Amino acid sequence: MPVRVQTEDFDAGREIAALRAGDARVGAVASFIGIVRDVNDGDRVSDLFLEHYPGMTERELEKICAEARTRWDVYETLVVHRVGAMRPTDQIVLVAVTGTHRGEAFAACEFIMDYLKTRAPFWKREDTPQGSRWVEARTTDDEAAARWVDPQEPPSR
Amino acid sequence: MPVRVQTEDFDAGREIAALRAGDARVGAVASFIGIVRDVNDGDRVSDLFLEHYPGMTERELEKICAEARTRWDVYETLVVHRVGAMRPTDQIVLVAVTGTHRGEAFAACEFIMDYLKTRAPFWKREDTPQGSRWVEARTTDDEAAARWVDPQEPPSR
Amino acid sequence: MRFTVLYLARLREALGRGSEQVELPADSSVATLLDALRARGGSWAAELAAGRAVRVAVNQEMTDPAATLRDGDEVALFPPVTGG
Amino acid sequence: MRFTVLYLARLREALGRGSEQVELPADSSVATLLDALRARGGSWAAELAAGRAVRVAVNQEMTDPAATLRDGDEVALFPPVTGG
Repeated sequence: MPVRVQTEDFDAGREIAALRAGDARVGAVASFIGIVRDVNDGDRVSDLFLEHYPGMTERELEKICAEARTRWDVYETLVVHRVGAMRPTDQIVLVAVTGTHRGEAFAACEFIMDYLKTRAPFWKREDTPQGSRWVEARTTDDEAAARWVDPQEPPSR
Repeated sequence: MPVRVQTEDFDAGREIAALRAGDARVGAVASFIGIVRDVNDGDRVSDLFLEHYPGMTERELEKICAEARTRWDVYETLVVHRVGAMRPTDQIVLVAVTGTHRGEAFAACEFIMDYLKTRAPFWKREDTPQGSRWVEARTTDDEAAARWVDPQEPPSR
Repeated sequence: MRFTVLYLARLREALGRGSEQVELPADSSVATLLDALRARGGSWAAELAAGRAVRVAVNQEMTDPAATLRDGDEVALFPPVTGG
Repeated sequence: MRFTVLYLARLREALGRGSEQVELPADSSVATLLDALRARGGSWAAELAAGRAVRVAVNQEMTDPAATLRDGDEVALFPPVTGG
């Protein structure tokens, strides 16, 4: 159940290779990388600072991953989330899921990202030409997370 | 519109890094890696051989990727598919999609894999203790591809 | 009873502090704590006003205003999360 | 008219050849070609029987039995694909 919060960058290829190492049952790895964009809400962003709530962050991420492993037939989940100072094009987060079949791996990976976005205590502060500002939560993120609440209800695209 | 068919293995981390290099609009990269499993349909698999139809393969993959870029708001798509001799735990295919937001990147990536599974002319031959056999097409793959046919209809999970 | 209150991200900056010890009568709830903080006026009243989206975690678990607090709890107040 | 027929994967092994030149009357369709091949009997009749899933591409585009063939076409016959 690897969950890591760190200031350092990560090597997605190496992380994925380590996640499935030695497990010949794995036929599918779905993964996601979140990246700092140079434009957000119409303003140019030159720097990003990510704050978190140490302790609670890891607990929440582990709960989200455990829930994903319960809902879908997958083997391993990985979340690596950076905190601290970042710049446009820097990697922020990696989520990877291994499984036998691709459909379950994709669903679990997207679920973890959607829940991470609304439940894990991270906060972004952006530096723009208009000054420094805390990023406001997106209602689209709440909607993305809400579609998983009833597992009978397929997510809309 | 990179599409590659090759006998050599690939480095997923490097491929993804190259795909988004220099594009600071990218906030999301969804990717998928398909891997040779040591068990298929209940039999142990020791070796896999992947045949394809040179020329048509690349055309089909490019059509599928072009369709994905039309349907979803994404920037770049990548397919790297290996052919020839492989063994369990070897990587077979990499699909990666870059975009601004994760939902579109995930959907396009899963779409490409689903269509690749039913439209791109690749064929797997497995060596098992019972001898060599060509892998039969799965009806679940047809179902996975069919769910994208009507874009109004959300895919079921 | 006495417990720790943490202020995170935008709230820490707006309120000018990252943490403090707070004393309240036994069996106070999160809502009681929020009332006590709002009663300080100024940015406290503004940032914790009823219409503002403030999230509360007690001992690192998300909770709601009805939750009862206990001596030694770690209460955290923060804006909606924006990670990933 | 004269064109190339390719047999791929399991079909190539079952039919014992990877490609050949075939001659048919002008304006023949894919269905005409399949009938001509089945008429060879043996594994040809068995592998290309009506119930078997055989896919057809003409000039590297998937097509169906009604498609008309032209001189110089590249026709490929193969089982349902199993890549990825």
